[in-house]
Amino acid sequence: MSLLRRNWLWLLALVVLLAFPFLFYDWAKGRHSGFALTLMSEIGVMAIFALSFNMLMGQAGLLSFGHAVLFGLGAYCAAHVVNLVKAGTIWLPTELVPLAGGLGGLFFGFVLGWLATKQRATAFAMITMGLGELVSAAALMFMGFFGGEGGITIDRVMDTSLLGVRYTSPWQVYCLVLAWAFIAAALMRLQTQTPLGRMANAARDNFERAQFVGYDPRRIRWIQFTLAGFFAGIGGGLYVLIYEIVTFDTVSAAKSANALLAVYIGGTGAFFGPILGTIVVVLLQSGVSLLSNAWLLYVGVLFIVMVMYAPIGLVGLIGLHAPIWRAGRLRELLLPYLRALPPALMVLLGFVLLVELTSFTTIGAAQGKHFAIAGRTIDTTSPLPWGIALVALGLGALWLRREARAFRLRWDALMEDAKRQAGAS
Amino acid sequence: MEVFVVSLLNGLVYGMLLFMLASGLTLILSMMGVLNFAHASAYMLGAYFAYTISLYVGFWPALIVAPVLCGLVGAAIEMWGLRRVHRHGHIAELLFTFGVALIIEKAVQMTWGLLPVPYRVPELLDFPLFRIYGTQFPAYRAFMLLISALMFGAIWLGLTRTRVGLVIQAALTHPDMASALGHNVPRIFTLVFAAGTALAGLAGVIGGNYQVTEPAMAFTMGPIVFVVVVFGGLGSLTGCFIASILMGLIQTFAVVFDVSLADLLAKFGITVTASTPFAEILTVTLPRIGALLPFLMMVLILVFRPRGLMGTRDT
Amino acid sequence: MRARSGISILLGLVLAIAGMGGASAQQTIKVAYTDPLSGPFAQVGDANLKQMQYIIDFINAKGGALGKKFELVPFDNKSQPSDALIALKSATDQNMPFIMQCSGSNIAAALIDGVNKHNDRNPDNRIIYLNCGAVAPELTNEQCSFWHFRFDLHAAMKAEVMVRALPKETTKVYLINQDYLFGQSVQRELRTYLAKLRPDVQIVGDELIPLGKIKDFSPYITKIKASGAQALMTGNWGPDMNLLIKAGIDAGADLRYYTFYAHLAGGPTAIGAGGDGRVLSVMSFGENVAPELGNKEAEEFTKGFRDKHKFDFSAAGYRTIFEYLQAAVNKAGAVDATKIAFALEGMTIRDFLGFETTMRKDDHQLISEYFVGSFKKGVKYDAENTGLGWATAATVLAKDVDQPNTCKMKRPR
Amino acid sequence: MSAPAIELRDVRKSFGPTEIIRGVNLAIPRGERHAVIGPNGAGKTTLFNLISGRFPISSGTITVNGKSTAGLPPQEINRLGLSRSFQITSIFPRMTVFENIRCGLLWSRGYRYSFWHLLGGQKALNAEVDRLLDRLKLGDRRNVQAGLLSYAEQRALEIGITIAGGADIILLDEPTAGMSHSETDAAVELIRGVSEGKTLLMVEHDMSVVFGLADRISVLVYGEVIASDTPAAIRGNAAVQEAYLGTIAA
Repeated sequence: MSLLRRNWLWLLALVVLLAFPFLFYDWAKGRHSGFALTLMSEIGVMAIFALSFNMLMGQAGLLSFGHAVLFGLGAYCAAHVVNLVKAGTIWLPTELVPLAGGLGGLFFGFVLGWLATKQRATAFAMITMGLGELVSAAALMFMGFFGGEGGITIDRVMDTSLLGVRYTSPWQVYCLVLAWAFIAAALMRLQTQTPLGRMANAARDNFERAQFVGYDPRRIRWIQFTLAGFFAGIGGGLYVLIYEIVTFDTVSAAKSANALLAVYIGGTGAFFGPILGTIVVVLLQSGVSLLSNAWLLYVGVLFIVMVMYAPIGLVGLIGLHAPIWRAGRLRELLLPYLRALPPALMVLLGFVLLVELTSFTTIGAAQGKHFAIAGRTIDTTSPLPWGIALVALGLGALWLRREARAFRLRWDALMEDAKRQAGAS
Repeated sequence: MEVFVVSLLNGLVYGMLLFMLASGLTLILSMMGVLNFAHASAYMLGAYFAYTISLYVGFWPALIVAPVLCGLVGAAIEMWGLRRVHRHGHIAELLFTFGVALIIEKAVQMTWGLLPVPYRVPELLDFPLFRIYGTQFPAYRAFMLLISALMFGAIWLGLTRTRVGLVIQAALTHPDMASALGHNVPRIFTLVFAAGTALAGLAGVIGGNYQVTEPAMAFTMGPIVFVVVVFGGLGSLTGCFIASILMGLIQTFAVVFDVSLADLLAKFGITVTASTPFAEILTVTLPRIGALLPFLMMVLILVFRPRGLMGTRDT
Repeated sequence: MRARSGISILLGLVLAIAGMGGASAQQTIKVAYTDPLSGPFAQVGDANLKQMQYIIDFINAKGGALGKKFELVPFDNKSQPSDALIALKSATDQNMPFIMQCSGSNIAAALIDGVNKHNDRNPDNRIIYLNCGAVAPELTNEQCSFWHFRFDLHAAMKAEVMVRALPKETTKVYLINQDYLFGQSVQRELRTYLAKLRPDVQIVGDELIPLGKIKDFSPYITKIKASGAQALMTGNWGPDMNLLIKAGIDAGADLRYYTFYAHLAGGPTAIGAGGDGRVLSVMSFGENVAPELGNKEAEEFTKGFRDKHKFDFSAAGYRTIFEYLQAAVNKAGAVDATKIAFALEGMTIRDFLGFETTMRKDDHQLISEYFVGSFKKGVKYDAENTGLGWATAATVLAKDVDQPNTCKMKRPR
Repeated sequence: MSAPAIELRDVRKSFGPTEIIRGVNLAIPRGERHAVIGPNGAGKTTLFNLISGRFPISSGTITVNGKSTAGLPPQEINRLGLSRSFQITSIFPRMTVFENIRCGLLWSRGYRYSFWHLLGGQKALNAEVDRLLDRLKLGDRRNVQAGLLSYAEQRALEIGITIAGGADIILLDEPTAGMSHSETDAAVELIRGVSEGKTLLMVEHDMSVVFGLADRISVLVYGEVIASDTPAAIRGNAAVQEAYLGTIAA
């Protein structure tokens, strides 16, 4: 019972995630939305990947520019294993394919980790960047293992399921992804509470001190790196099952960068930060990119805003509310937040409109697109929309400033009260 | 022999271009600890600015104005962005520059379009300077060599003969001591960042027409610059210089030697056939991986000598 | 008062997103189009999208098919197969009968595989993959699929076109290709067809270069010159081609450059006037083809795009794709992927330039005429305002590129 | 009689051309509380760094519990049973006080690089950490981030991490530096308590601490030990008076 009480958040998340795809269910045709399911599966995979990246960055203070190498190599291993299973050479249940990827990641984590973990800090980052470049170049050159440009394709319908599921529909795959994502996340969470996990924190904070309590920081880094490789490989194995293909872009620097962005946006302060960040990043990349050509610009702006105003990440921002919540006065923040919302939206809208108008006049117009809002085509050559955008941006900014000041006052007062209350109790 | 001489010249030209790009990053990375991902974006901006300016007033004013504009952009980024981010640590700074790089790329696409722009070598320099074994050596390449040599001299003089230069030099080797020297550290940071960006811009001005000016040029130039800086070693301009030339020469000469590991093994009487294990790797010839050698060298040097070639401290 | 305006703006935003994402009337035949629209290769998708849109407008003005209009729905795949597959899912969610993709054989392979599996698993919601430019020969040989139709000659055919266009005086050639699947197959096919069609030609050098990593090609030029080659044959694209040719021109090398992609957007700008008479490109269409043939209608069609967009119309050949679709949908009598696919098989059409084309039944490979253009001064339509343009140096007819195939087509019952 | 806890034989260390430690010979028997004193720049901290393996020695030999430390990295010297503190506080600032101490304990309790033990479930270990925290008078600061502690508390934590592993040789580098009188007294009591039955080697400037705690004192001047004797003898040593104590008295 206490187990249930302690882990209610996990259970709730599971229920919500299982129910969520039904929001997009096409009742008329009686089928799930493949797009929504694939996107959510992608989020699941990337969440595992981001969490494993955080094992290095958040826990051990190691910034890797080549983490996707472990993800991708794990995926290649899983793909080869699936093809062997399909050919009847070996037997492995479909459900355990991600484990094959994990073992692949583990192996390469061990080998590449031997090189990379010889150093820390910037040197580590640069070694991983070099390894990333080398492996992604090799992925194009060597046909045997990587299948060249075309990659390795698989058929996930292997009829070796332990549960008798054929995995023909995205829904079945999604459930598998969900299961593995929960297992992997739980394992990674538990790993933070092991001696290795703690010593990784310690070596991050002060690697020299870690030496003088008997630990070899390099060994800590190496094992941590290897384990992170294992989990990244699990992600890779799931990736193979979702897309049924693995190509060189899974080992690319862009993939590594995604993990870094997800972890940073989500925040390294709490275990769930990277998951939150992943959701934002995947939605930005796969969702916003459908709507706007300028999505990369939004990503850029988002980073700059996050780095400048909220370097603690989304969970950090949420965490700031904890004292007030504990004091039971979170409700009093509701109104200030609501008041700040319209100007914030105004700024956002003004900015988005401006970017879209510019992007549209310079690039989009020629592509034969119509710039439409609510079904009405907007004439981008007339000054009206530009004026609206500028006014919204300017007024919104001024208004937001005012509200922000009021908000700040209220926040400080509440914080003060909360502190006093906590001190008294 | 003729291949050797021509390759040497080409390697030098490319190496010097790399040095122009990398010298600015060495200053920024060594002193501020910022892994500046927007550095190659400054290179791109330099090329585009120069293109636009040269449309109106010609190449020669652009040679001065475009780097200055880049420097101003750099100063603005440092003063209104990086400085605020600085206290959040190096990863925050890195991500900030990453965001800036994305924005610059998109801005360039929106301003100048997605296609390459016809940024050409100025007519004054558009002639073959001399012929060597039948191969023309364009005057523009000699000009590039000249500019980069001048720049190297200018930096060197600036660092050794001026007061600010001496402070920067001290800060290069001991960044944490910079504030103890009683100087206005933020201003020096801004100066260094702006100067580094301007140097990258200058590299863009003379490299943009030597290569192709297009929105992806920052993306393709980015990693190699980091390699040069790290290989040369933090805090050492000389190391950066040597590393640049070395990388230029290696990539040039790797093309010339058509050998593979299999050839090497053949010398020892082992023949590699398609059925040999790892035959695919063994038969790769040097030119095929020439462009990857810098990365390989960087990994190796960092593993065994983390301070790089001439670095004053560990990376 | 202010708050209310904020809320109404918020409402507008929500509506805007809903409006963009939501489907408009089901009266159109939707063609999902996926190519890189952002990032370093954005120019590829961007150029295609513009030209495709013009063609669709033209086809729609001629009545569309079954009284419905075609509609192009772009999806950005960021050059990543996984994103292309997400686009495929999106397209099938909305029951689109076609997905089109032009750039990248890796993405094409992923799409063929994805489409095959999707159609197997969802017989009631099938989709056809229209390949408008992924040219790995495997795609219509080993990997051929009933659901895949390729509307561009594959690399082996282009290689043959290139070899056929090689003048008699040229006896020494040098091959440079990118070190990945596509480059390697170009290398292989060029060797095959040189041996077959031009046994007199000697290959004095054969080189693979890492994809997109080389910033200075001068050392290669040195090597090529030293080999005494008269012509350079390359399948390189993007910077790997632009920088190669630039370096050659800079060094004053006396070479002809035979390329696959010099005519594509960005190429002429990068090459510049120095390439006069030296650069040749294998192309499905060139703007000067129509005036050279004296085909007024085709010239008008091409010029219309130029006037509208101030942009070269290198992809007018895509018009053939939509003429095929128009005919096939009409023939099938319903917007049903299976029926349309059967209708497309073996279809022949006289394209807008007046040549016979066939969608081969055995492997779903379009067999059409092809051109080799030479980058020259003094042509009617210049490329990218460089003053130089593509004059037709050779025309190879469909029958000459009708290479055999090894496809074992599996058709649905 | 077994080997001395620490023995230095003709130990030298140079940084570039300057020789900082110039042939030090020192043997510290088991169970002794030994203090190293000397003027600033004499090389006391360098000596510590050499013994604990932070820097390699240029020549000579150092043995810890009878084993040579030549070529050993700090962690392996630590595993020989030697633990040290730092002059400039060196703790794990982003972890809680409790976790700081526990990190000091993990290796010696045999957890090594385990990723299969959950620390929450290690009752005996956690109880031991809590006992130690109480001894350090940090019990009520248990769950505070170490970086947020006061200076004196951080010094106490530093000593706590040093002794947590139960090493039988403890090196303390200026444990009371920068403390007030009352804090110093508390620290001295703490050190006396935790070094009970162990070998203690400390560098200290506060003479009352030195003479109150040490069984024997060595005087290091310009990288050489000029005297090594009981506190009483050192007090009466003329050379020491001249080289060091005299300057302080003056």
